This record gives sequence, C-alpha cells and structure tokens, in this order.
Amino acid sequence: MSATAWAWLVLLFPLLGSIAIALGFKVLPSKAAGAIGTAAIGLAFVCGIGALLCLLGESPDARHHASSLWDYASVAGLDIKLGIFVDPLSVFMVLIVTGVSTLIHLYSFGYMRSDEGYHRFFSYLNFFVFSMLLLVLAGNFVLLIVGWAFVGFASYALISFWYRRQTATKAGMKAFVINVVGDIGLVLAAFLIFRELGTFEYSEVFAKAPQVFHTNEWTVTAICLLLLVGAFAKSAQLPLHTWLPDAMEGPTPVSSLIHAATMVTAGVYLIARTHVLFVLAPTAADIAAFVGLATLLVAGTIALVMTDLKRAIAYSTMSQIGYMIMGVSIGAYSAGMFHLMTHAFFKALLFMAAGSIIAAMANNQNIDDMKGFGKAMRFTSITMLCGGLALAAFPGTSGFFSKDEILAYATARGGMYEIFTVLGYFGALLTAIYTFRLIFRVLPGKPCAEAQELIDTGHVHHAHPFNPATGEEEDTEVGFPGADHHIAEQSWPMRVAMGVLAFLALFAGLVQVPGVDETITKFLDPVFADSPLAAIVPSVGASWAGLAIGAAISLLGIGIAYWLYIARPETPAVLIQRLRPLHTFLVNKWYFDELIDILVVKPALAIGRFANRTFERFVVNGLVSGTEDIVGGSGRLVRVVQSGFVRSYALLLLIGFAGLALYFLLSSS
Amino acid sequence: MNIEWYIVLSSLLFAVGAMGILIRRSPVVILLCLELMLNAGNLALVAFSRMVGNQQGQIFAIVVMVVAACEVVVGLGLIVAIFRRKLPLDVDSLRELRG
Amino acid sequence: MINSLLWTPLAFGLVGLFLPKRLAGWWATLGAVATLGIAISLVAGFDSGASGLQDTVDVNWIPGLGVDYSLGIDGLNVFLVLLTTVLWTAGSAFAAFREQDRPHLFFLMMLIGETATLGSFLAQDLLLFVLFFDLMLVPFYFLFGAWGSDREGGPSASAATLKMIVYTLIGSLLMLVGAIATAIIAGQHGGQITFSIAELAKHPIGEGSQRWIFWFFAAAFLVKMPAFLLHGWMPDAYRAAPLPALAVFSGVLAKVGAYGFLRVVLPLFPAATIEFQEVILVIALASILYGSVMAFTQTNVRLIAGYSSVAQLGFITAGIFALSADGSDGAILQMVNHGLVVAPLFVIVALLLERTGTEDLREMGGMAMKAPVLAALFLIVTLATLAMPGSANFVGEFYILNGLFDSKIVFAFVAISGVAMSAYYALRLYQRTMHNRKPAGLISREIGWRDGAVLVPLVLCILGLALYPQLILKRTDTSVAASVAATEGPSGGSPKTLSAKRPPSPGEQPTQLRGVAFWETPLTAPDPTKASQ
Amino acid sequence: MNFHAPHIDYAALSPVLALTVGLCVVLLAGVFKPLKRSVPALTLITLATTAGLLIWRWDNPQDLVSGALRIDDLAISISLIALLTAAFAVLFSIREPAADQAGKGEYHALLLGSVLGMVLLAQAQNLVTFFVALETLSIPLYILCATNMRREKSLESGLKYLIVGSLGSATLLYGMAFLYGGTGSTDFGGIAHGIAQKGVLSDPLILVGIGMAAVGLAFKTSIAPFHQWTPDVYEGAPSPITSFMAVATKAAAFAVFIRFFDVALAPQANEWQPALAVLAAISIVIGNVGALGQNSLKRLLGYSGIAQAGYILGGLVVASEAGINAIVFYLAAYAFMNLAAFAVVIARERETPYGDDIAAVRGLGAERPQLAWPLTISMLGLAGLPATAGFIGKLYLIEALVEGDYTWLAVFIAVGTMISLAYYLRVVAAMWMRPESGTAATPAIAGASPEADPIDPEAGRRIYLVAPALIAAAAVVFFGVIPEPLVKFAEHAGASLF
Amino acid sequence: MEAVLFFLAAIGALGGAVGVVSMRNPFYGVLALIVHLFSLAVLFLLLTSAFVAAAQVVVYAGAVMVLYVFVVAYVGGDTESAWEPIPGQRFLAPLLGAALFIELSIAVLASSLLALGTHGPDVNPGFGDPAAIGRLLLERFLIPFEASSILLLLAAVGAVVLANRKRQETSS
Repeated sequence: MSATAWAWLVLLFPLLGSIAIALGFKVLPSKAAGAIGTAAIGLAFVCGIGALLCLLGESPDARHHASSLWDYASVAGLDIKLGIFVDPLSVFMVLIVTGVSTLIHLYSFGYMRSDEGYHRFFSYLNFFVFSMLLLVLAGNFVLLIVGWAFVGFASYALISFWYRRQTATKAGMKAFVINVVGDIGLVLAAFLIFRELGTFEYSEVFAKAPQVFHTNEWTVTAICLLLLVGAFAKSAQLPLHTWLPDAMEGPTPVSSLIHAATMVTAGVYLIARTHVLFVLAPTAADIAAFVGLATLLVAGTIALVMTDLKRAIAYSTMSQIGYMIMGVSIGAYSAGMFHLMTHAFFKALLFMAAGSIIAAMANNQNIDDMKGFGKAMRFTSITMLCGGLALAAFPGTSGFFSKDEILAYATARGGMYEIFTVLGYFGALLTAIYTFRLIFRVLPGKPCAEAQELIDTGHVHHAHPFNPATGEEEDTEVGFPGADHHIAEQSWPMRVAMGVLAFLALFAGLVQVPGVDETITKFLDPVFADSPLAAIVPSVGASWAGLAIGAAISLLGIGIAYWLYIARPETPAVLIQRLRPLHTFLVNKWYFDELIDILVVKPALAIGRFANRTFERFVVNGLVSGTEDIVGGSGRLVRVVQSGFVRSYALLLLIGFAGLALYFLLSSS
Repeated sequence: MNIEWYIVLSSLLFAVGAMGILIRRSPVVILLCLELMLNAGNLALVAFSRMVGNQQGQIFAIVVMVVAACEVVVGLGLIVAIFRRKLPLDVDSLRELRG
Repeated sequence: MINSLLWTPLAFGLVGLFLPKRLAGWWATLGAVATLGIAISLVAGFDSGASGLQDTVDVNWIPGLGVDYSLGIDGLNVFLVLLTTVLWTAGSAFAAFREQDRPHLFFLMMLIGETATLGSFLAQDLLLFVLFFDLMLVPFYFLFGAWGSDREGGPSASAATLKMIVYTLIGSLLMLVGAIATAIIAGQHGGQITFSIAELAKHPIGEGSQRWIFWFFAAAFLVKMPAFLLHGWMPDAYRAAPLPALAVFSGVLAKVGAYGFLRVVLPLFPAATIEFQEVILVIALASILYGSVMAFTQTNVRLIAGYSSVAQLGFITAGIFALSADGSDGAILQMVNHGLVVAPLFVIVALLLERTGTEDLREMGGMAMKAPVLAALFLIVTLATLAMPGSANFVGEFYILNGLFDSKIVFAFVAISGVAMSAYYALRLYQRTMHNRKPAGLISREIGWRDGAVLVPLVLCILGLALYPQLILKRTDTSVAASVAATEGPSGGSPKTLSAKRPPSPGEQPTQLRGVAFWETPLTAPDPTKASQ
Repeated sequence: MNFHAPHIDYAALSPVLALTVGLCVVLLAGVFKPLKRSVPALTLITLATTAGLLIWRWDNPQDLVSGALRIDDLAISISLIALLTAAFAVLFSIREPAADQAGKGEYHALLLGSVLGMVLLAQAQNLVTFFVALETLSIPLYILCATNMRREKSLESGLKYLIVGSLGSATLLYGMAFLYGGTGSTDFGGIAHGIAQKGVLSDPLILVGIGMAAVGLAFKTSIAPFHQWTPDVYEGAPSPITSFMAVATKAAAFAVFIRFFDVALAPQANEWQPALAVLAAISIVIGNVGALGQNSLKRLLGYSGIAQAGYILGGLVVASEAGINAIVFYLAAYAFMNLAAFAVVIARERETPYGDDIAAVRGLGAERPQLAWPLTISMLGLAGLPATAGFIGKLYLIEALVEGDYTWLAVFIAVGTMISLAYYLRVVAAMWMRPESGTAATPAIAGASPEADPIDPEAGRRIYLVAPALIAAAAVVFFGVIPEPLVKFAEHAGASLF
Repeated sequence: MEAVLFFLAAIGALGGAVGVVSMRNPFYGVLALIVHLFSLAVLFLLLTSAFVAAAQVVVYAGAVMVLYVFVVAYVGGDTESAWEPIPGQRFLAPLLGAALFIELSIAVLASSLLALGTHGPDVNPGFGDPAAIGRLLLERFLIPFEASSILLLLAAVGAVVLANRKRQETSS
C-alpha cells in the first residue's frame, strides 16, 4: 500500500469518527462515543506509521508523493484538485498530531466523562483532528486554506463549547474572526501566487518559484508577508495573539490539544512548508523571525504575572511558538520542527495536569488560591513537574535539546542573527522562572481548603456554578466546567495519557542529540535540501557549548523562582510594590486588547451605528420618501387647481390655447 | 374694405366672448358669450369665403348657426332643469365636483 | 421539454383552483416537484461541452413587432433554473405544511411566480425576458401584500409591498424602453427588427446608444438585487413578507438581476460595459461593505438575512464586472450557492419566529440545547453563508475575487474585507439565537420531521456542492466565457502561463472589443456613425 | 337651374343609414308603452347591424358623397371600438335610474345619436362634416351627462361639460376658419394641397389655425392642459355614460385627430410634432399625479384616462404608420380594460352605499371574486403589467416612438406608468389585502344624501354586469398573451392612411 | 359708403358684444346680443353673402333670441353680484382676452397671404345667393346638411328630456 493511500486513510478515520458520533448522538451511549472518537484517532495514528514506513522504504530524494481524488474546481485556467501531498514533513506532522491527539482523546474520555454534550465534544474533537490533518496533508494552497479554516472553526466550536457562557461565546467569536483575518491573508497570498505562477499546486509552485522570482522581488515578498498574516493569526503571534488567552474558556483538553499541541503550531508548519518562497524573500523571513522573537519575549513577561493557571500556560505557549517561528524563519527548519514536537508533548502534558488540578479546585483557575497539591494529588503533581522541567529546558529533558538547537543554529548563522541567540537565551530564563513560579505556588506548601478536602475525604470539592471570569451564575443546563470533571488520580484514562506524555516530555529529546543521533534532521533533510540555509549546520562542539549555556540558564531560572516563591515568599509582593507601573502594564498584557479595541472594533461599530441610525434613515429612505413627496406634492397641486370652478377650467383652457398659439406664432416663418 | 379688417374684427369679438365666459357667472350669459364666439367664427368664415371666392365658408357658417342653435337649446334646457332643482343659477355655486 | 418546464407550474396552479382547500398546498407542492423533475432531467441531458443554446424553442410570437417566443438552456441559466425549481419545491412544501388563509390564491400566486421566474431565466428573446422580468413582480405583490404581516409603527404590508413594486418597476420599465431601443437601433442597419439576444449580440449597437441603454438595464438589475443606495424598498418589504414567499424571493429573484447582466448587458453592450466597469464595481463594493455593516448592526433577523444578501449580491456583481471568465464563473456558482443558503436561512428564521414569537435578536438565545438538530442545520447554513473555505460559497467567492484580483486588484482588496465582516455577522446571528443565555419564558423546540423534510434536503444540497462545486463550474464555463468574451482582452480568462504573467485587464484598454468567443463571429468595432442615437 | 345630384354609394353609406334608422326606431319605440321594454334590445340590434355592415365594408376604402366622408379601415376599426363600447354601455344602462328619468327611448336615442356622430367623425374628411359630426357626438353627451336629474352632480357635470365643451368647439371652429382661409378649401385633401402648394407653408395664419384645431381636439381627447372637465364630468355623469364617454369619445376624437393631422396637416408636421409631444408629456404627468390621491373610482379612472390619452397622443406625434397601428391597438386594449373596470364600478355602485368610492370594492376579492378578478386584471392592464393587452399596447407605442426618434417621450411613458402603479395597485390592494390603516370606510355622500339612487343588493350577480366584466377582462388577458389578431386589426387601420 | 357701413356695423357688433359681457342683467344681455347679431348680418351683406345674412336674421335674431327671452323670463333675470370668488380670475380674464386678440390679429396681419390685403376677387353676381348656397348644400355638403338635421332632432329630444316637468315628477 502506497504512502498516499495510507495518508488518505489517515484523513478518513477522524472524519468517519466525527460523522458517526454526530449522527449517532441520540442512539450511542456516551462511553461508546468516547471510544469511537479515541479509536478513530488511534487508527489514524497507525496509518500515519504506515505512511512513515512507506516513505522510509524509499530513497531519500524520492520521498514525496502527490495524489488527488477529483477535480474540485478547475475551469477558466484555475485548476484546483482535491489532492494531498505526502513527504517527510507532512508525515512528521501527521504523526505528532495523531499521536498527541490520541492521548488527549484518551484524557478527555475520562476528564469530560460526566459533562453534558459528551457526543458533541468528541464529534468536534475528531473533526478538529481531521481538519488539522487536512491542513497538514493538503497538496495545494486552496486545500491548505480549507484545512486552515476548518481548524479555525473547530477551535471556535470548542472554545465556545459551553455556549451558555457569554465569556465563552465571546472568546469563540474573537478567535474565529481573527482566524478569518488570517485566512484572508492566505487567500490573497494564493491569488498572488496564482497570478504570478498560474498554479496552486505545491509541487509546481515550489518548482517554478525560483525560476520566476528573483530574490526580494516585491511580489514574492508580498506573498510571504501575506502568508505570515495567516501564520501569525493561527499561531498567536503579535499582534494577532489576543484570542489565544481568551481561548482558555474552552474545556482543558481543548486547550491542551488545539491551543498548545497542534493547531497553534500550524503557522510554523506553514513557514516550513513554504520555505522555498521565504528563501526567495529574506526580508519577509527576517520580519517573521523578529516577530517571533518579540512574541516570545512579550508573552514570557506576561506569563510572569498571570494568576490564571491556564492563561499563564497559554502565554508560555505563545512564547514557545515564538521560538519555533524564529527557528523556521531563520532557517533552522528541522530544529524548529523538533521544538514543535517536544513542545507538543510537554505543553499538552502541562495542560492536562492543570486541568486535573482545576477540576480539583472546582473550576477555580486562580493560582493565588492554590496550594499544596503536591500531597493532595501526587500523580498529577509529578507529571506536572516533568512537564515543567521540559518546558524550563532542564538539562536532559526534551525541551532542553530542542530549544537550544534553534539558538545554536542562530549562532551558527552568525551576523545579526546573534541577536536571536542572546535574546533567545533571555527568553529561556524567563521561561524557567514563570514555569517554576507556577509549580512552586501550586504544588508545595500547606494544602488549601480544596486540597485538604481531597486528602481527608478523597472527594473532589463540590463546585459552585459560577463563572470565574465574570462571577455570573452559571447556566447549569448545558453543564459547566468544574465539579463534574475528573482528576487524574481517579480516572485511569487520564493517568495513561499523562503518563505517556510525561515519559515523552522527559526523554523524547534523546532522538536528536547533537553529534549522537540526529534522527529528525536526517528524516526531514530531503524536504529542506533545496534551501541554501539548510547547508548551515552548527558544529557539534558549538551545539554542546550552547547546550551548556542553556543548562546554566535554565538552572539559574529555576533557582530564581525557588528563591522568590519558596525561600522568600514575601519578596514578590515587595517587587510588585516597587515596580507597580511595570506590573500593571504586564497584568494588562501590554494593553494589546485595548489597542485592537480602539483601532478596529470601536471604529467598525461606530460605522455600523452611523450606517444604521443616520445613513439608512436619511439618505436611503430620503431618496425614497423624497421622490414620494415630490410626486405626491404635485398630485396635491393638480387637485388644488381642479377647483371645481368651471370658469377657471375655461381659463386654463384658454391659457393653454394662448400658449400653443404663441408657440406656433414663434415657430412660424 | 379689406378682408383683414373683418378678420381682425372677428378676432376681437372672439376675444371679447372668451373674456365674457371667464368673468360672467350666470349660465345664461355664458351661453350668450358662447354665441358671441361662434358668431366671431362665422364672421371669419364668411370673410374668408369672400376672400378665396368660394362659398364653402358660407355653407360652413350656416351649419355653425344650426350647431349654435342646438347648443343654445340644450344649454337652456339644462338651465331650466337646474332651476327646477332649486339650485342657484350661478356656475360658481356648482362645484360639488372638484379635487 | 423546455416548454413543459416553463408551463407546468402555471398549469398546476390553475388546476389547483378547483381542488378542495386542504389539498391546494399539496397539489402546488406536487406541481413544484414535477417541475423539479423536469429541470433535473434537463440538467442531466445538458451537454457541458457544447457552447450555445440547447433544446431551444423559437416561435414567432408577435411578428408585427418582431417579438419571438424563444427559450433555451445554456451554461448561464441551466443551474439557475434548477435552483429555482428546488427552492420553489422547498418553499411550497414549507407553506403547505402550514395553515394559509385563502390557500388557493396563495399557491396559485406561488406557482405563477415560478413560471415567471423560469421564464425570465429561459427567455432568449430580449423582449420576452423583459416581459417575464416584470411579470415576476405581480404574484409577489399579492403574496407579500395579502399574506404579509403589518408592522405596528411601520407601514402596512400592502404599503410596503407597493413601495417595493413601484421601486423595482422603475428599472424594469426603463429597461423595456432600452430593450426596444436596442432592437430598433440594431434594426436600422440590419433591416428586419429582431429581439433575439443572440442576433443582437452579433452586431452590438453604436457606443453612443450603448451608453444610455446600458444604464436603463443596469437600473433594472441593480434595483432588483438590490444594490447599495437602491435597496430602499428592501427593509420594509422583507419585514412584511410571508417567509415561504420571501425565501424564494430573495433566493431566486435577486439573482435574475445578476443573471441579466451576464445574459444581456455584457454581450449586447460590451463597449459601455467596459466603459462603466469601474462605476459598477464601486457600486458592488459599496453594496458589499454597506450590506455587511448593516447586517452586523441590525437586530431584526429578517433584515440581517436581507442585508447579508445585499452584500452577497455585491460580490456576485463584482465577479461579473471583473469581466473575466473566472469572475463570472464564480458569480454564477455564487448565485446558486447564495440561493441555496438564503432560502434555508429564511426557513430557519421562520422556525425561530414560531418558537420565540419575536424577530428581535436581543430577545433570543440559547435555543441549541433543546434543538440540537435544528442548531446543527443552522450551523451548516451559517458556515456556508460566511463562505467558510470548504463550502461551495468559498469556491464561488474565491473565483470571483481571483477574477477581480487579476483585472482590478485594488477592488479585490477592498472586496475581501467583506469576507471578514460576513464571518462576524453570520456567526453573530447564529450565536445570538442558538447560544448564550436563554431569555426567560422562551421555549425552544426541536425541529419537526415536516420542516426537517424541507430543510435537510437543502442542507444536503449545500454539502453536496461543497464537496463537488465542479459540478456547476464545468457546465457553466463554456457559455460564460462566450458571454464575457465580448468585453475581454485577448488573453483574459485563458489559463495563466509563466510567459504571460499578468493578463492585460480590460479596463485598461477600453477600445479592446475584438476578443473573439470560441464560437462567435468576431465583433465588429462600434461604428461611429451610430453613436449619434 | 341645373342641379347635379351627387353620386351616393348607399352600400358604403349603409352603416350610417342603419344607425340613423335605428335611432328613429328607438326613439319611436320609446314613445309607445308596449314597445318601451324592447328599447335596449332594439338599440343592441341597431349597433349589431351597424357593426355587421362596417365589417362588410372592411378593406375596401372609398370616398363617399363628393368627398365628405371616407370609409376606410381606420374609420371602420375606430367605429367598431365605439360600437362595442356603446353596446356595453347599453347593458350597463339596464336598471340605470338615469335611463328611467330621461325615458328609455330618449336615453338610448341620444346614445345612438352620439354613436352616429362618432361613426361620422371617424369617416369625416371635410371640415364641415368634421365639425357637424363632432357636435353630433358631443351634444347628446351633454344631455346624457345630466340625465340623472335627481342628483345635483349629474346636472353640474352636464353644464360644465356643455360650457367648456362649447368653448372648445368654438376654438376649433375658429381654427378651422383660419385653415379654410389659408388654403381656400374645406376638404382635408384640399387643405393639404393648399398648404403644400400656395407658398403658405408655416404661415402664421395656418399655424395658429392648426394650434386652435389642436386645442379643440385635445379637449375632446382630454389632453392636458385642456383636461380639467374630464374628472368632474366622469364623476358626475351616470356611470354607464361615463364608461361610454371614456372610451368611445377618445377613440372617435383620435380617429379624426389622426386623419386631420396626418392627412390634412401632414405638410406642417415639423411644426406641430414637438408641440403635441409636449402636450402628451404634460398629460402623462398631470393625469398620473392627479389620480394619486383619489378615492372616487370614476374620478381616478378619469385622471388615468388623461394619462392614457397622453400615451396615445404619442403615437400620433410620430406621424408614422407604426404610430397609427399603436394608437388603434392601444385604443382597443384601453376599451376592454376600461369597460371591465366600469362594469365592476357600476355593480358596486348599485349594491353598496359607498357609491363609486374605493371603499365600495374593499374586500371584494373574498366577497365577489367574479367582480374582483375583472377589476384586478383591468387595473394591472392599465398599469401596463405583462400578460395583459395593456403591456403589448405600451410596447407597441414605445416601439413607434423610438422609431420616430421620440425616445424621450417613451421614457416619459415609462416613468408615468411607474407613477400610475401607485394608484392602480391601491385599488387592487383594497380588493385583496387588509385595509391600509387610517382610511376608514364612511358611506360616500352619494350614499348618504336623499338624492341617493336605490340600492340593488343583487347587482353584483346581475348577468348583464358580470358577463361584460368577465368578457372584457378575458379579452384583456387573451390579447395580452396572443396579441397577433389585434395587431393585424391595427395594422390594417394604419395601412389605410399610408 | 361701404367703409362707413362697415364701421357702423362693426361698432354695432362690438358694442353688442361688450354689452353682452358687461350687462349685469341677463335680459339686457340678450337685447345686446340681438343688436350684435343684426350688425353682423349687415357685415355679411357687405361680404356679399345674402343668404347667410338672411339666415342670421331669421334663425338667430328670430328664433333663438325668442327662446332666450322666454327662458330668462322663466328663470327670472336677477342681476349677479360683483363679488369674484376665484382668485386672479378678474385680473387674468381681460389679460387673456387681450392676449388672444393680439395673437390672432398678429396671425392675420403677419400672414403672407396677399389676398388678405385685398377686397377679395370679383365674383359673379350669384355669389352667396340662396340658389348657389342651396345647390352647394345639396351637391357637395349633403352629409353635413343631413347630419345637422339629425343634430337638431337630437337637440330637441334633449330639450324635452331636460326641461319636461311631467317626467321629472313621475321619476322622482
């Protein structure tokens, strides 16, 4: 069976799963729904392996295949097929997506167990995986856009999963609209590509591009920038990132799957996929890299002060993606993809742990109220620790290798790219600090009331149905996040999922140890071979030097965190006092929401109000009623002249006669 | 005497008759004014017939007299009918129909 | 065949008058279904390769005036015909499930409406087209006026409808004059007066005459759509109209306008079309932006749908006036899509009204819980409305914008902002009704099997098209290319090649008239002597 | 004393003779009590015979009695329209109080007299004949308008019509005098010859004469600004008479209008065409806007008649064969549409207390569909909507206008039609739709006042009202869908002058 | 001689006309009209149309005027008030009269017809005498002649219809 055949199967199973669950929502018992969902993704994963094996069976430079089912829309010169493109890069992504998804489905199987709309959840989740795979496997830009939009919709649907919550629906809308902006970027890029190259097919585009464009030609730069709009919107890079923190309104598994592991990294994949164009437009590439850098710093600083557990992790996600974007933009393709993979593992894990804790906290996400879960939830806290270490790039963990490889590449590329190394390390420091800030505030110490209750009775604290964000009474009809969710300690599927991920978070890095085994680089090599940047390879020595620095920084960061939150717990308060303005600035997330509100939302609504209240009434209806008045008025005039006096009729008759005679006199001779 | 004189006279009569219709309110008088106008027409016809030297105009004039007589008869009949209905003999007061 | 397609609805309608009241609705639905059957067989027998008309009818109707009764199917109208029959079936079925007062008259008018609409799509004689175009209004005048709902504080149903009729007839009557003028001016050198569109297209009239006649036609079509600034009749009429009728009205009748541009204006007035391309495009963009903006500030569900279709028609017009094959292909596809989307939207609105008893968005919410199926169907329709990639609507807009992008890049950039807005207003409509808190006292109910039987097939059509839009594109392309050819530069609409990067856009060289369609004789350059009329 | 009796072709003259004889018979029958009841029948027979004789003379034009008359297809077609209208009017007059007051015999005799005038007018090609015929047409109408003597309105309308009408004919006469003086002939042919020959082309005398003649004819066809009598007289006159006047007078007057201007005054066309075009435009505007606020249906139809006259005049302006065809076609269509409407108006006038107020037809759709449909169709037809003869008629006119390079007038017609929808559809709405808010249905003055005519609750079912309504409406639709026969009919008329 | 007669007659006609328009009492109006008609008859004679002149005197001054007198006597010749209900009428009417007169005379005087300036051609003595007119009536103008007879009949019928007291009472 060929690689493409496997790939089609990969697409097929999640779709079938989604449809089956959706149609059977009345008949299927909820357990079955969960099972079907999980199984579907599992099968997809298996098929992914199949595809992988097929590829490995071939010679490295022959490892790309296109296949299409039918003409989707191809007339008038456009030729859009329903086609996929299978190569190491896409298969790599497929494996990550399906793999992590399987685990997260498993987790949700337990976590969402007693939620209303269990079917809906799994149907959406499967649909998401399908869309993500479509995005990854798409063989042309149009299909890419389709997948791109589908994941956007799935994320919308899942963010506003608890749709009776105003905050949830708002967040969903925000995410969707921003993502549509991204889609538009892609669409325009596609138009431009088509106008210049006359095709949407990856293979042809990448083949023709080098011949048609010369480096830094405005068209290709424009194309890349438009692509970046899409990438940034999806991957929550500045300034299109504001939707991601709000997206945390969704159920935790969603945050972990979509908003940490898979969807948000689509931007990275996109840049890697279209690296051919970016090579031709270095300017655009550098812009991307700098935006990535900025995001990673900004997000890192914000993560330092967030008191909402999930939002804090969300910001860390942003900054980690910043690393990846930076990586793939400057040319560290495989490194970027590698970090994408490891990040998927440990970030998914962190979210799962957080979900478990939040469940125990009865839906309260504020870390100020959390304490001493180390004793209360041993398994959860251990896994959380693993995730934290990996995120903080603790020596030996997966994050350690992946992050440092990017920075090492930056060094190797040299020149101004040193900046990325330096600031990248600074970012790493921030990462270590905020990560362990969370861990130190949640796990150790004297258990808080909820934790205590768990220890004493083994019961999860019962929830009050209110919305933590707004404090408004929850509408319990649809089900709401909280007591009805489960903790890892009490549900084996969650434990399995978290266990596996914990293992991966710790040891997945070992597949790509500089000088020892560079599996991923080797595997992805054929894809990026055509890029001159791929030639730049940091020497093993340099890489290890970088690793050493990284290790030091991460330890330093963890140390600082310990000093701040364990050794001298009172210092943070003092610091906040000292740096009040800075703190408020960070707490308000650099005022990005306000900025966008002023620049976009308010004007749009103002225009709308004007159109509705003023323009429609006065101009549009004015046109109508104006003519009506003229006609009606003249009608009244005619009726007034029709006075009923026969003599005035005679008068008018004679006036008419006189007029006519006058005309004829004038026209005579 | 030149024909012009006759025609000018007739047009003067025509104008006077028209004016009469415009300013008088008694239907009888209005009928009289109509007579004036028709007669002006007659005068013109006869004058022209003299000018062009054929008698068609005179025939026409005679026919017009008949017509005028008929209009008078009908008009007076109407006036009598109105009078019988005890309605004022004033065209201005007959204005139920308007607008 | 084509005759039976055209007259079946009317025949059923008349027969229906003699049936008992309770059967009238079903009989009408039966008639619509029969018509649908004929239409389907027509589409099945349609030869996508051949350009030009297929199974035509051509009879001298009024030889004295040179008017022929000539019908025909080609790529431009084949799917619009199908759409018409589909929506009418749905509409009459939906109405048949409900209690109508004076059902005989109601369904008679519905079916007359169908015949008239089909007529205007099928007509291949300019005057016949105008005739049916005007005739369409009459039944809807009765439907809206007699079965519409008066609004307190607003105009009564009949007043609103009157406004609509007068407004929409302004254009139509001018169009009548324009049509006759075209034929006569063309006849002045051709001899015998003919209104046959194909004949007239062979020798376009002088540019001078084209200019004013173009606007006479444009007025008719733009009002019908309705386009920005000419939509004054729309709000009141939409608020008054009975929803089954409104569904077909805004699903099909609006398209006739756009269709008219493709069928009549482009082939007959190429010079004027090129000359006024930008003007129309500006109007189209204005419609897109204005419609969208209104749609996301409105709180009346009918009007949200109404204004959204203003925006959608804006897209379609823009596509047509991109004056490139892909733009117009997209336009036609989009006409069908929009019809398939807006009709179910109004059906859903009807269902919402039945459940909530209000048309105000602010008084709705949280209905998804008790009505998951309805919510799901609504969701699909919503996504199609906002042209979610993967839906046929997306393909349509993609083609339109691509065509626009090639000819008038600036307009394309403006137009595409409408896409973002559509996402907002469509989703807003869905969220505010289905999601969020449920207002106290609102009872949400699952959709019944009857309405399901109406709604589900439509949604299936949407999904089907989403999977295989090629179905339509393949069949329309040839004819579209032919009708656009008159206004195109030499390489317009032809596959882009590496050598010819950007095709010269028509707007840039207005004199470029000699683009030869695959099947037509070359257009003669406009003869200045005729420019005097 | 040598006297040459003129050659008289009695066959060709037979229609006129038939009418005259019938007139006398009816008049006498009216006097003898036993025959009184048969008067309407006799009238109808007369009309039928005349029509038969006219059709017999179809398609062989010839001059009669030393050129006083010319019987050709134009004359015949117009006369047929007039006869048809008269026949309908006779049916409408059954149980008409006015007829009883005037005496059946006299009433119908006068009606026939007016018809005779029309038939003569349609054939006239000599100024004297023209003038006499015109008066023969008008004077009986003056009387008939006033025949419902119990109603003040009726008398008022009669007097108004008489005064303004006589003023009009006096003007016409004076104009004729000038033309005679200018050309020295009273024959149309002679006049045309004179104008062309004796270097008097566009001589002020001739032109002013034309002007005055135009005024007279415009008055009869109720072209603005000579229209003001129309609404009042239409409203005041007994409805059957109104229905007769509305169509037949227009038709006959237009017939002579055509003959006079397109034959006698053809050489001067360039001068009078623009003037008439402007008059047409004015009438279109005034008629349509005037009808807007009307509640009296007869009045509304009166104003609409002004507008329609404007449309028709357009066909005359272009002075072409197509124009005449259009006019004849439109007049025929207009006859059917108007008669259908009047049949319904009369029926409602007799069965409701609202008189001819629009309130009388409210809810008609549910109450009396057999009346509602004809009125609806006729309204749609008058509004020129497709699938009615009205649409084809407008189409015909517009085509003629565009051909004659009067496109701007065609645009006027289009705009006018658009305005007209506002009032035509108001009637339709009243029949089928919920009443507009505000218009409370109060019995019209006519209904309330003591001079009211007796109410006949069965009028809505009377065969002699319903049948004509249905027939006329059917004709409107038929000729809207299959116009060819009527087109041929009209083309004959046009061919007879060019 | 002829000129003198013309002017006298003209003054008579004009005076009569003005009298008709200006006399408050209809009765005097009628008398003024009679004057007017007689003077017209004179003018007709001057124009060598004897028969018309005769008819004028007989038909008009004789029959019609008598009818007028009867009716005025019947309905009572009450004088009408000077009050003018229609705004502008009083002002516009003379203006319009003047305008008409001027326009018509211009039409005549500006006309290029030379014949207008003449006295008319010389005609044979039989011109306009009863015989000539009669022949013309029966030869060329038979139709108008017959038609006007019918018209008279209709007018008579009309008068009966309108003025007959008995029928009105029975009908009401």
